[in-house]
Amino acid sequence: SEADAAAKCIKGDRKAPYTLGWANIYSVPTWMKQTEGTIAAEVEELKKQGLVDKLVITDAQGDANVQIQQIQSMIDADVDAILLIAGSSTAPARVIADACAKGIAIINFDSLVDTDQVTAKINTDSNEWGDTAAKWLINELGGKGKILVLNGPAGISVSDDRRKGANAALAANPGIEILAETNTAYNVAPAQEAVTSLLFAHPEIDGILSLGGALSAGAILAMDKQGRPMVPITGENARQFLELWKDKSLKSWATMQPNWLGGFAAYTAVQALEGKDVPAFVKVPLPVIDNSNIDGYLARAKDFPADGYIFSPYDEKLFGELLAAK
Amino acid sequence: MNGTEDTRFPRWRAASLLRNRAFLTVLIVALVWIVAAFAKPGFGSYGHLRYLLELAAVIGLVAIGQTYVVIAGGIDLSVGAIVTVSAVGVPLVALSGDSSGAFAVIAILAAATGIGLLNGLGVAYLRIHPMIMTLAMATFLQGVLILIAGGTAISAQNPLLAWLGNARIIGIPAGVILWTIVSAAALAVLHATPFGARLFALGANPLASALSGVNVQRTTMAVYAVSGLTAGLAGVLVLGMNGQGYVGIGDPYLLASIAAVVLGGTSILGGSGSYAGTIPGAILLVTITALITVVNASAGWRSILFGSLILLLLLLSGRESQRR
Amino acid sequence: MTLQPIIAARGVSRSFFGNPVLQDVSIALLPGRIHALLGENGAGKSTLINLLSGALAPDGGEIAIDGKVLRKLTPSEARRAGIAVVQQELSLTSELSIAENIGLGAFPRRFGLVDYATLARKARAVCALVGLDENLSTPVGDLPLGRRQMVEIAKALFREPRVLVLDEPTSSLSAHEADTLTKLLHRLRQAGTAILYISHRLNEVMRLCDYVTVLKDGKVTADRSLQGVDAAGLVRLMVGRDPGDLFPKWTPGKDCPTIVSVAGFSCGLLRDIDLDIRRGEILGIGGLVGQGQEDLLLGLYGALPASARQAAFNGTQSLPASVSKANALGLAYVPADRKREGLHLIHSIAWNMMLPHFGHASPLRLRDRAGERELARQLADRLSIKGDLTRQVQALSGGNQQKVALAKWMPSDPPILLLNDPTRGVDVETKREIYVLLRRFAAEGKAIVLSSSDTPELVHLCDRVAVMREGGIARMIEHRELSEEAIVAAAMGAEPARSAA
Amino acid sequence: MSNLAPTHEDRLYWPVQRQRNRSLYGLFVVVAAFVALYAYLFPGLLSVAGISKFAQSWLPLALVSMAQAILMLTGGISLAIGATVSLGAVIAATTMMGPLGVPGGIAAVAFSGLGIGALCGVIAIRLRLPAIIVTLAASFIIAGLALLILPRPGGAIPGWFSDLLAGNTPAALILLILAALLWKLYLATPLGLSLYAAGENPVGAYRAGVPVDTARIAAYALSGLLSTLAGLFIAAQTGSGDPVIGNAFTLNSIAAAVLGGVGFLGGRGTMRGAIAGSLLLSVMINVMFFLGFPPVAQYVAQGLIIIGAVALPEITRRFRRAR
Ligand SMILES: Nc1ncnc2c1ncn2[C@@H]1O[C@H](COP(=O)(O)OP(=O)(O)OP(=O)(O)O)[C@@H](O)[C@H]1O
Ligand SMILES: Nc1ncnc2c1ncn2[C@@H]1O[C@H](COP(=O)(O)OP(=O)(O)OP(=O)(O)O)[C@@H](O)[C@H]1O
Ligand SMILES: [Mg+2]
Ligand SMILES: [Mg+2]
Repeated sequence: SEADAAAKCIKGDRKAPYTLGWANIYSVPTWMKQTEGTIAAEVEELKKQGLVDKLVITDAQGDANVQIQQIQSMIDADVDAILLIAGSSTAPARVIADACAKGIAIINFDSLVDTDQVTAKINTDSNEWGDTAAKWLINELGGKGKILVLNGPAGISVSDDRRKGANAALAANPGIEILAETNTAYNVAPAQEAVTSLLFAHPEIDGILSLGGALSAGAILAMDKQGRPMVPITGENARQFLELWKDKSLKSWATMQPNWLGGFAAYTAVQALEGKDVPAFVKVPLPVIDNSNIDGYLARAKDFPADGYIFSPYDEKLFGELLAAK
Repeated sequence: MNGTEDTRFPRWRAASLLRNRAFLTVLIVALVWIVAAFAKPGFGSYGHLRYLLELAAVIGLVAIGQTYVVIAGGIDLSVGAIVTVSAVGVPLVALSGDSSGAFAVIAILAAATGIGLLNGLGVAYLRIHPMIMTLAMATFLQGVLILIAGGTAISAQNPLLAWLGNARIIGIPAGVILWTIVSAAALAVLHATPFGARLFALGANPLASALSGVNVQRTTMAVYAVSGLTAGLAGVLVLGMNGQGYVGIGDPYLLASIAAVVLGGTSILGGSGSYAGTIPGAILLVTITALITVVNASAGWRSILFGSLILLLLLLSGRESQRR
Repeated sequence: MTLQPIIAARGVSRSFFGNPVLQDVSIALLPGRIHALLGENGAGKSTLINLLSGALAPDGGEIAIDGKVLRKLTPSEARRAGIAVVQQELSLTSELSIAENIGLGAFPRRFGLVDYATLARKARAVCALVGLDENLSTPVGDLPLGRRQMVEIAKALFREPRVLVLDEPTSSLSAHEADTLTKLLHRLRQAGTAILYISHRLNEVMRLCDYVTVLKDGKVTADRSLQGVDAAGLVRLMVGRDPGDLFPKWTPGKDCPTIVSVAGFSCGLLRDIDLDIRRGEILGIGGLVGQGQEDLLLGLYGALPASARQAAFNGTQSLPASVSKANALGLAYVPADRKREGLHLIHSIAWNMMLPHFGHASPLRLRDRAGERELARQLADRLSIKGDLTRQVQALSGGNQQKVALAKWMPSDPPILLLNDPTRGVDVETKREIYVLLRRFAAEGKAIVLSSSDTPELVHLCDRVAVMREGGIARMIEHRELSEEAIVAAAMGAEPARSAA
Repeated sequence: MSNLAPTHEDRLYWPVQRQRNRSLYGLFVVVAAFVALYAYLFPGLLSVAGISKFAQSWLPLALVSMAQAILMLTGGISLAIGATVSLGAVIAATTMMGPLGVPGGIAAVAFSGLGIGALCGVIAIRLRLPAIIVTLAASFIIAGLALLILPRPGGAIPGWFSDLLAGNTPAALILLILAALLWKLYLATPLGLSLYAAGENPVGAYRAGVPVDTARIAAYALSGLLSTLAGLFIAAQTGSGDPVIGNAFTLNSIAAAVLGGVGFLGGRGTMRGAIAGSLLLSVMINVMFFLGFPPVAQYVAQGLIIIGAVALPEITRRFRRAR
């Protein structure tokens, strides 16, 4: 009954076992494939508990419009919960509101939507990401130096948020000079190309503020190929980058967008459907990788694809704690 | 009234060079390099230009097949996916006994050629429009990629790839040398063999070609197979240069290859053109991209600048001649 | 005669890339007069009418309409002044219907929209004039070449022209259709239309026209009434010397073994045909336009799927399944629609001549450039194709294009030639050369199948003529019985009582 | 045949239309089969709400396919469709809440589309540059403009306007029918019919007095208009603007048009084919969902369906011939 329902969108009229829908934006990239792995694993777990009987997955092939269409299909098929990585931070808002009105639990993770018509949003804080990364780099450079800023694709909220997060720290340190900024896909090859050109144009570079994905690996490969001395660089948990870090003894700092956000979203959806109260926003603390714990990550490297991401360990206990934290 | 050599086949004149699209594109590349070198210190350094050539080599290799296909009156929208499949696939077929990596590379090239053959099969025998056939093939390959993505790579690096990606022979990157050799072969096949002539025939008028005894179907198959092969080769090279392949690595090469072909003066309608123009076309593209990278402007402005530059250079390099 | 010309060119000249094509040419078109424009292939006839219709601008000289000199003539101005042109190369849109093609560029409108009812009415009227009875909604792409030519003529009539220019309108028409056209032109002449008529069929010109302007190498060499001029005189005007006979003397072939034989042959329109083709003979294929002549040639050539109860091809007991197989069996085909089927317009003359070689040579052997040039030069000389062989074929005049389409088969010396209207749009001199060539081929023991819309050609050149009608062979006429009347009668289905069955 | 009543004789329009369906029956059958399958898998489709929702997801693709088909009919092509859609969405989302209001916003979107399209057309045609690369360059410029206007997803559309177009109303379907009717109307104008002639045989058409260049430039302008209108609809559908929302439409529009039998060289194909092609692409997504295909199978099936739809006529032709 309605009274039991605590979380948003939940009407309490749905009974286990549930059908979960994962509205993926693009299932081809390795990060997505790893994320799908954590969802599938969690769903297996939940199936054993008799809570879930089916997981349906759609792939919008990178097209936010197709994603809307597929979410509509999920509504039509009356799934019990939708897990969503949004292809656009605004576009799915209306179709999500429709789903919410139908009592479907909506757990939005990784790429978030600018609407509150969802059961829960699960993510790390992109602003904090940019902020922490910038502070680490500024600290490393002693508040003075010339840097490059590597951003993800233009026009995407995540990359914009990370960059905005870095603003305050950069503004507070006038000694830091931004030589150039780039926007590329979160991939090695385009980053390597861009950084190579920038290295030629700027003979003196003291640090690189790289805001995600495989950008850092691309930057290091570019410097290495030119025989330039390595400079402090921020990054993410891409396996290739972590291996280069160790290999070239870099001064680095990395954080991550843990792939288990997916598994966590599946867990949260079921909790919400089961009538548990879940917070509207679950802020997942950013795990930090630095010289103190990098070996631990690299020790597990072989369990991850060569072009994949080494994420921190997780279990249902961690999920429970994250949900409990207010 | 027998024609003498000169009236039948007029002597080559220097003036005609200025109407040659390929040559004009070379001039434009040189111009852009010179201007950029003065405007942005470091841009014109030898190392940078060499690096640009190395990048152009990948586009250039993909564009060999694309040039062939376009001249033969088609288009290949699956090259990006083939590059990715090849770059991601090499480590997966690595055998323990294959220490040099040659086997893996050859196996992947064969697979890429096979994919191209399938494209050709659809276009030639099922009469599927090339755009549809190759687009569907690209979609299909995406499915394949989901299967093989994240497949644990035993060793992404093998000696052959390392050599391709890093070796310099008398200062010239191995990739550029590979490109040079393959280009020479491609040019020779295109302009000095009956097979090349058949491509021009097919693109200009397939019906008349068929009635003149050109085996349209077999030629079409061969053309797409070549495109698969060169895209596969580009995938291997890009894998060597990046040390590692990833899903999506080939995506940028689809539009780039088409743009290089058209910038180089090959008619998108088929039947005329040359790979000789595509080569500077590819170099031009990476040069503009690099130039835009070092310009300090917002993403929006950089995009506008990039588009405007292409348009401007297109104006310089000449116009589509009137057809039909 | 004090009539004022409707349109007149005075001293116009025009050159392409520095080559003068027309020099100081004057011509005046008077109402109620059929004016012939003659000249060899490439003399500049089509170029002249392009100037008259505003499609091209002259480099010098002036064009006057109703006595008023115009500064610049555009196609739409010319149309408004009542000038309509039937182009030599068809200018139709295949996806649009017959009616829409006829109205294109001059649609009747209502509220800014195409008025389909009026269009249908007026289009039907002009179609009736040219004897076109196809459904008006049929896409033009579905029509055979000859029918398309009639649409092109109907399109010109649709504009109710005061000046009608026809550039080789009969080159793909059979005698019967040409007759319809003749009657039509007579009617228009009576109504006071000025008509400019270009043709390489001189008997037609003699029959139809009142006045002639002759172009030679871009200059006017004669401008006079046709009264008192005979065909030989006309040729003399054109080529500047005494003509010989157009057709070579026919000699009966000795001992002609059959080289191709089919029984129960079906293909496209064709149903169950029996046919023997013999070495050393020219087998003519006649009939009204579109009775299956083309399907017969293409079917034999392996270009259309065909079936036969029995087939023997140069020693093989089956139909060639593909063009390459047909080529290997020694067949060659020269299509009628040279632009679509015969030539690669954007490629050079020499390249086009080499194409069959490229088709069967081993693909990755290096080409022998010098050899190719030498061969191209020889072929060009043999067919008197003048000038630079590196020019694109599309820059050639229609007749010269036809020569290129024929020339490309000569190097492989095929024993069986399938020719579909090979002299379409070819000037008399070249025709004569082609005829001599064909007879010589026959004498050498080749088999030649010649489908033609030019009945005299069939009568004087062929050993036998198969007249086609509705997908079958209506009558096989042996040489001694050949006459234009016999062919036309068989084509129309008016089989003479003493049938040769 | 001449004894038929003259009124009957003068019927030309519909017979012409029927002729244009001929080569498309195969595609129509495939599309109908998929729609039927969809309705079978999801019976809710056969309600006003079901149809409305489906039409909303189909409309943008249908509009861009029309935009692409118009160009391809004239022998052109555009790689800037996706960027233009994004620009339309961005302009809508930034103007409609402002002083211009909804009508002003619609006008701004429409004029920018017409203007940008016409400009591309003038550059490609008057300067005789290859359309494919002109529009590729234009796509970067237009995408840049969209990013300047809205550097990240945002902006807003008045709620009532969104509800009107993309709520539980069949507005999308009505708009689509309206677009098709307007296209028919355009094709019934002399300029519209000139498209075919200008595409297939520009020289002949020019000599026949067809305003070839005008027809082509008009095609580019209309194509731009349709693209930005698709963007406007997406903005309404999503309630906001996104500067990269249209990216996927470039290739999809080409795929739909070619699938619908529109030729690459100009003058070949029909708009109804392009629309049917877009319907197939769109309905396929839903059918695969309801069949429960995992992503790998979605990709493989999509490739096979597209190939199959095009190859079917050829295969059946061979089959018939073989018998
Ligand atoms: N667009 C062009 N570019 C270059 N040369 C041209 C062009 N058009 C015609 N010519 C040349 O002008 C000359 C005259 O051509 P035109 O078509 O007027 O000949 P014609 O008298 O009509 O011949 P035919 O009887 O074969 O039709 C030819 O030599 C031809 O090669
Ligand atoms: N009167 C109508 N009412 C509803 N839908 C229509 C109507 N007329 C056409 N349509 C639909 O609009 C679409 C496009 O129209 P149509 O098939 O007539 O294209 P078209 O533009 O005429 O094609 P062409 O390019 O040959 O003229 C088709 O899917 C058709 O079903
Ligand atoms: Mg002529
Ligand atoms: Mg002629």
